Amino acid sequence: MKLFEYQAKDIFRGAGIPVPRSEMARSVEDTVNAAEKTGFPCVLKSQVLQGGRGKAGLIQIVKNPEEVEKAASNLFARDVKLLLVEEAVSIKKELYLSVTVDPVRAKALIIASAEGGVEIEELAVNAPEKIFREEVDITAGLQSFQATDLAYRLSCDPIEAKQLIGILRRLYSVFAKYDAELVEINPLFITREGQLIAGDGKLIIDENSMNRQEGFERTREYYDSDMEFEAAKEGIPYLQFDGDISLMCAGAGLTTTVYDLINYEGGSVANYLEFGGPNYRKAVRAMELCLQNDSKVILVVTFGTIARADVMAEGIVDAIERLKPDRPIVVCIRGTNEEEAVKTLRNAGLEPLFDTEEAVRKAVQLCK
Amino acid sequence: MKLFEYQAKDIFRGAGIPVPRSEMARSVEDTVNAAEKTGFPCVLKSQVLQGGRGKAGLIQIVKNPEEVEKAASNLFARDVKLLLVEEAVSIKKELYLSVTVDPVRAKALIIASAEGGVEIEELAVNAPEKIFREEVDITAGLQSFQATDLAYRLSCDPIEAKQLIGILRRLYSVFAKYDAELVEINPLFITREGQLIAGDGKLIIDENSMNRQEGFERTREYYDSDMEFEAAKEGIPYLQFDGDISLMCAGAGLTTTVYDLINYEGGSVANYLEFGGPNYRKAVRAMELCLQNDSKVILVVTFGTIARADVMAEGIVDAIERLKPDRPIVVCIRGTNEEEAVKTLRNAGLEPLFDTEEAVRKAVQLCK
Amino acid sequence: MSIFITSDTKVLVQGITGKEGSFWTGHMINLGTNVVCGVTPGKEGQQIEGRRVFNSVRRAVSEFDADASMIFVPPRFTKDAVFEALDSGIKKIVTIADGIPLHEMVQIRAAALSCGAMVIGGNTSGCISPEVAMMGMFPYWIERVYRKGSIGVMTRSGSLTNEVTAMVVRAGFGVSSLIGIGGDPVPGTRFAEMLPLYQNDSETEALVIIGELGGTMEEEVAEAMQQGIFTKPVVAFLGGRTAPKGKRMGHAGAIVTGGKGTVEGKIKALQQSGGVVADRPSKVGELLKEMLDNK
Amino acid sequence: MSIFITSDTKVLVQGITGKEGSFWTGHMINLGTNVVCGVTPGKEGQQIEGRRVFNSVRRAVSEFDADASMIFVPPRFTKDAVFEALDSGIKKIVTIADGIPLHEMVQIRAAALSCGAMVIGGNTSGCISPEVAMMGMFPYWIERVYRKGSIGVMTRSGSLTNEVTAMVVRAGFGVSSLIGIGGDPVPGTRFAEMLPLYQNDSETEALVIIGELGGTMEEEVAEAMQQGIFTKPVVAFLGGRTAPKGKRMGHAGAIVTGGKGTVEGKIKALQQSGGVVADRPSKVGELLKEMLDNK
Repeated sequence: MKLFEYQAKDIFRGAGIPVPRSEMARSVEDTVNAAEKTGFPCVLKSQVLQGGRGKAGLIQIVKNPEEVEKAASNLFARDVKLLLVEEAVSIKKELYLSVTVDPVRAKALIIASAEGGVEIEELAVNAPEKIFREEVDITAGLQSFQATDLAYRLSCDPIEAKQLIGILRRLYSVFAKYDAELVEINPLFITREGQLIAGDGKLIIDENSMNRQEGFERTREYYDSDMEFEAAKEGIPYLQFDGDISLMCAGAGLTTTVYDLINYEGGSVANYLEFGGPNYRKAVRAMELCLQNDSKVILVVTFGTIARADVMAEGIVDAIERLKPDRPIVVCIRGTNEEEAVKTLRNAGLEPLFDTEEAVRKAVQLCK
Repeated sequence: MKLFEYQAKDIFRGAGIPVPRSEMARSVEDTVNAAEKTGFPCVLKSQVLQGGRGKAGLIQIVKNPEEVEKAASNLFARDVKLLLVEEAVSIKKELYLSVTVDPVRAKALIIASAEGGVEIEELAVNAPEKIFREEVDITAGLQSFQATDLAYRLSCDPIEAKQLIGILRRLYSVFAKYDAELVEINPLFITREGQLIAGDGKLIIDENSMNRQEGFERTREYYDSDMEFEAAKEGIPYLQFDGDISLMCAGAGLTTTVYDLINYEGGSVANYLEFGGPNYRKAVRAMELCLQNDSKVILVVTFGTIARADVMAEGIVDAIERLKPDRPIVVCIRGTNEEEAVKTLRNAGLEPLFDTEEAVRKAVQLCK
Repeated sequence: MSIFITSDTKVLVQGITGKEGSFWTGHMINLGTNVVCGVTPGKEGQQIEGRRVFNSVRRAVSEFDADASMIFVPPRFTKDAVFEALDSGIKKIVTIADGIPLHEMVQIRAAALSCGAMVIGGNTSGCISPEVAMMGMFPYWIERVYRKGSIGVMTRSGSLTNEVTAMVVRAGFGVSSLIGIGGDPVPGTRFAEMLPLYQNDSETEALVIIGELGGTMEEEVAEAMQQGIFTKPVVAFLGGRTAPKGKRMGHAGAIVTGGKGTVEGKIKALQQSGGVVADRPSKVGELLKEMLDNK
Repeated sequence: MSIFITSDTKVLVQGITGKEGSFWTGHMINLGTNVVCGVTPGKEGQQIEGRRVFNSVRRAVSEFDADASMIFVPPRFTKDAVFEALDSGIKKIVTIADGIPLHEMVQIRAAALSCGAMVIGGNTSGCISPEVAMMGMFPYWIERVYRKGSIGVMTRSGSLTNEVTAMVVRAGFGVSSLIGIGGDPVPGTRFAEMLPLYQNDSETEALVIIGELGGTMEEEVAEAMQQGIFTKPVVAFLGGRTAPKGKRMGHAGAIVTGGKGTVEGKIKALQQSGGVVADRPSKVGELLKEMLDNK
C-alpha cells in the first residue's frame, strides 16, 4: 500500500525525522488560510500517488496570497483532492536516502547519495559511483557503525553527519516498524542553516503485512477509478482500461498473458480482472464489475488446480442467469474437473473453448 | 540486581504471566487485613532476597485470622520487613522454568522441567534426563516453534501446552526486556482446574545493564547490612564480615586472594572492600567505612596499573591525616609509580611492604 | 532421476491436519511421494492418510529421518515453520503460502542461505516430477499437462504453468521436473539457483522457463548461461510484455520499477546468452522442437 | 614467536582519540606494537601519536590493512565497535571495557564465533608479549612483572596478574605471552580456546593459569588437557578458595551458583588432568621450577 506524502511525513515526524512545518488543505480557501500559517514563500504539494509530480506541475511554489489562490484553483481543478501546504526551506544541498529489500542477498538495503532530488534510477545509470549501498541484516537491524560509516560517506561535516546518523536510524526503524517495501526521502534537504529536513516522503507498506499494520484504511483516494476501488473492496485484482474486452480470468500469470495476447491480436482491453485463487467462487461479482464497463465482449480464461473448473463454470452460468449480460461471453475454462465444466457450460448454451489463443482470437473478432 | 519476589511477580503480571492474587503487608495488622482480602487459606511469603525461604520457615501457610496473626508476628520479629500475602492455589503439579545465559555457547538458555518445586541444581545431578534445555539466539529471540516444542515436551495436554507456550514466550520477553541474568519460575503451578500460574518469581537484572533499566532504586532492603548499603551508594564493592582485619585492597582478583590468604594464616576478615578501578581516589571514604568496623587492623594491598600506586599512597596518607585511625595500618602498595608511593608512605611514617603474603602475615600477627 | 525430490526423498508435511495439508498429502502419496509423517502441534497421535502426526518437527525427525518438508501453514506462520524445519536440519523445503510478509520472507531466505538449505516458494504450487513424486499442489491427473518426459520447467506462475506446459506436451514432449519458485518479490530460491540441478539431471534435455516482468531472475539465468553454468537448450516464455509500466498487474513480484525488470531487457539478456524466447505459449513447444532437432 | 599478537600484527585502535585510547596507544607503540591507525567518528584527519585517525573502520581498513583491533570505547558502545571491526574482516579484537551489558556480550561472542574471530575481553587489561607487542594496558615498565621469558600466562584478573606474574619472575622466569581474558561472566574468548595458541608457541615452555571461582573455564582447560589438546606443564593459581558461597565477591564472573564453579571442583579437575595448583601466589614460581626441572 503506497501512502500519500503527508502520511509518510506524519510517520517520519512521529519517528523523529525532521519534516517542514505544514498544513493540509482541501479547498482554495483552506489553502489560503494554511499558507498564512506556514508563511511565504511556501509550497503547495498535490497529494496524489503518482510519481513525477514536479514535472507534471503538481507542486507549486507560491510567494503571496494571490499566487496561492491562483495555484490552488488550478490544482483543485485538476482532480487533486488534497494539498499539503509546506513552509519553503532554504536549500544548500539535496541528498537521497531510501530503505528497501534486496531479494538476491536477502537483506534490507539502504541506498544513499549525496546527490538527491533526481530519480535515483537515472543516477544509478549515469553516475553509479555516487550511490552508496548498505546491506542490513533484517533480523539484527541496522547497526550504529553502519549508519555512522554511511553518514560520513555522505558528508564530511560532523554536524551534518550526526544528524544523518539519527535520520538513518529512524528511517530504518520506520522501514522495520511499517513492514515497508520502500521508504524514501528524496530529496533530503540540507538547509543553508545546516539543518537536515525531509523534503519529500515515500512509504510503501508490504501488502502481505497489512493485516498487522493498523490505522490504514483504503479509501477511494488510493485508487485511480471508482471501479478499481469497488473491486479492491471485494479483494478482486482489477485494473481499469478503456478498450473492448473485459477480462475475467484466473491466475496472475495467465491473466497477464491473456492481456498480452489481446494486444498482439490487435484487440484492446477494457479491464483486467482476476477471479482465481481465493476469489474463484466470486464469478457473479466479477461479471458485475465487467458489465459496468463499456466493453463489447467478456473473455473468461482459466486453467486452475484448486480453483476448480467445474465450480468456475457453474459460477459463470449462475452469473449469466442472474445478470443477463448484454454482450457475448467467450469461455475457456480448463483444469481440475474440466469435464464437468464443459457439460455445465454446454447445458447453459455456451460453447466452451480449450485453447487460450483461440479464445483470445475469438474475443478480438467479436469486437470488430 | 536481584529483585524481591513481589517485584518479579509484578513484572510477570505486566507481561501477562499469571500470578496468584496477592496483597502486600508491612505489619501484623496489615497482614490480617490483607489475608481477609485474599481469603483463606493463604500464604505469607517473607520478602527477603535469600534463597531457601521455605526451609528457613520464611513462608507460612495460614488458614484463619488467628494463624495469620501468629505467623506474621513471628516473621516480622525475624527482621522481615515485608510480607507478600498470596491466595493459596490448589496444586496438581509443579513445573520449573528459567531463562539464563550460556556463556560457552553464547546463547540465551531456557531450562525447563516437568518436576519443579525443587532446587534445579539437585535435579540436574539426580535426574538430568528430566531437564530440558533450549538454546535461543539472543539476536533473533525465542522462535515460536521452540516454545511449542518445549511446551509439548513438558505436557502432552494441549490445553496446558498452549498456556505453557504463552508463558514461555512472555518469560523470554521479560528476560530480554529486563536484561536478565536469570529469570525463573519455580514452581510453576498447574492447578487442579488446569490453570498454569507462577508460584514463585525470581529476576536478577544484569548489573552492567542497570543504567538502561528504569524504576529500580537500590534501597536499604537490598543489602544485608547498613555498611554494605552505604558502600554501595559510593559504588565501592563491600562485604560485611565479623573478623579482625579490614581489607582495603584494589582489584577484584587481588582482594579475593588477600581474603583467602588471611584465612590461610588463621586470621579473620572484618570487611571485604575494593577501592581500585574507578574508586582509586576514594581512599578517605574507603578508610572511613573500614573504621566503622570493630576491626583491629586495616590491611591495604594494591598492585595497580591505571590505579596508580602514588595516587593511592597519597590517598592513604591523606585518609590517615583526616581520620586519625585508632588502629594500625599495614600497607603494601605497588604498581605504576611505585617509587613515588614508597616515598609518600615513608614520609608519613608508614613502613611500606612489597610482598602481599608478608603483609597478610603482618596484619594477622597484629591482631593477636 | 528427478531433481529436488525423488521417490526416495523422505517428505514430512507441516500442517498435515489442515484442510489443504490433508487433501494434498493424499494426492502426494497417490503420485508416489514418500511422505513419512506429519506435524501439527497438539495433534500428536492422530493419523492422516496413514501417516503419523507429531507435535513438532523435532519429535517427527527423531522417529522419521525426513529429508524434506512440505509446509501447509498459513502465511503468518510460515517463517516459524521454515525455521523449525531448518532447526531440525531439513535442507529441502517447499512452502505454498500466498501472503508471506515481505520482511519475513527476507528472513526465510537469509536463514536458508546461511545453512545451505533450499526453500521453494512461497506463493507457489511447489514442485512435481510426473510419475515420480510431488511436493505441492499440481493437477497431476491432467495428462495433457503433467505427462512425463524430458523437458525441465521452472516457473514463477501457477496458472501460466498449466497453460505453457500443456503446449509443451501438445508438441509431443513431457516434463522431467517442474519447479514453481513462486510469484512473490522475494522467492526463497531463485531461478539461477535451480540451474545446476537441471544441468546435472540426465533426464532433462532442455529447459522451459516461465517468467514474467519484474525483478532480475531471468537476467540471472542469462548470466549463468553465459558463464557456462547451464548449457542445455533454454526456451523462455515471459508474461507481461505489454503490461503498462508502474501498475501492479499480476503477481506482486511482477512490477517494473525504475526501468528494471522489463520484459524487453529479459528477452535481450536471454537471447544474448543463447536462449530463445517464445512470444506466446503455443510457440514454446515449436521452439523446443526446433532447438532439440538442431542439437 | 609470541601468540595472538606479534610485532608484525597491524593494529588499529578504535576510540584512539579518547583519553585512555590516546594514552595507551602511545604506550603500545613505545613497546614496539605496530599500531597502524585509529578510528573515532568525526575525527578523521587528526593524528594521535603520529597515527592517522579515520571516521570508520572501513575507511581505516581501506588504507591500512589492519589485522587486529584494540577497542577503547565505553561499555555501551563496545558491541557496535566489535561488530564494526568484524564487518571489516578483522579477526583479532581486544576490548578492555568494564561494564559491557551481559546480553550484548553474548551477542559479541556469538558474532565472533560465527565468523571465526577471536574477541579478548571485556573487563580485561588485554594481552602483552613482553618486549614484542601489547594490545591493552599493562605496566610493561615494571621489570619485576613483565620480564620476557618462556612462561605463558592466562588470566581472568588484572590485579592478580601483576601479583602472580611477579612471583613467576621472582622465581627466575619470564613471560612469553600473557593474555587476560577478563573477569566478566561471558568473556569473548575462553581459556580453553587460547590453549592451541600456547601449545603451538615454541617460546612457551609452560603455562600459568590465573583463575578464580565461578564458571567452568578452568574445568574446560582440564578437559582440553585430558584430550591432549594441551600437553605443556600447567600451574594454576585460583582465587576465592575461601570465598563465602552465594555472595558476589570479586569479579562478576566469580560467583558460585548451584554448586557449579567451586574452587575445589576446579582444583580437582586440573589435578586429575596433570596440572598442579598453587595455593598461594608465591607457590606458583616454585611449582613451575619443580615441573620444568622434572621434565
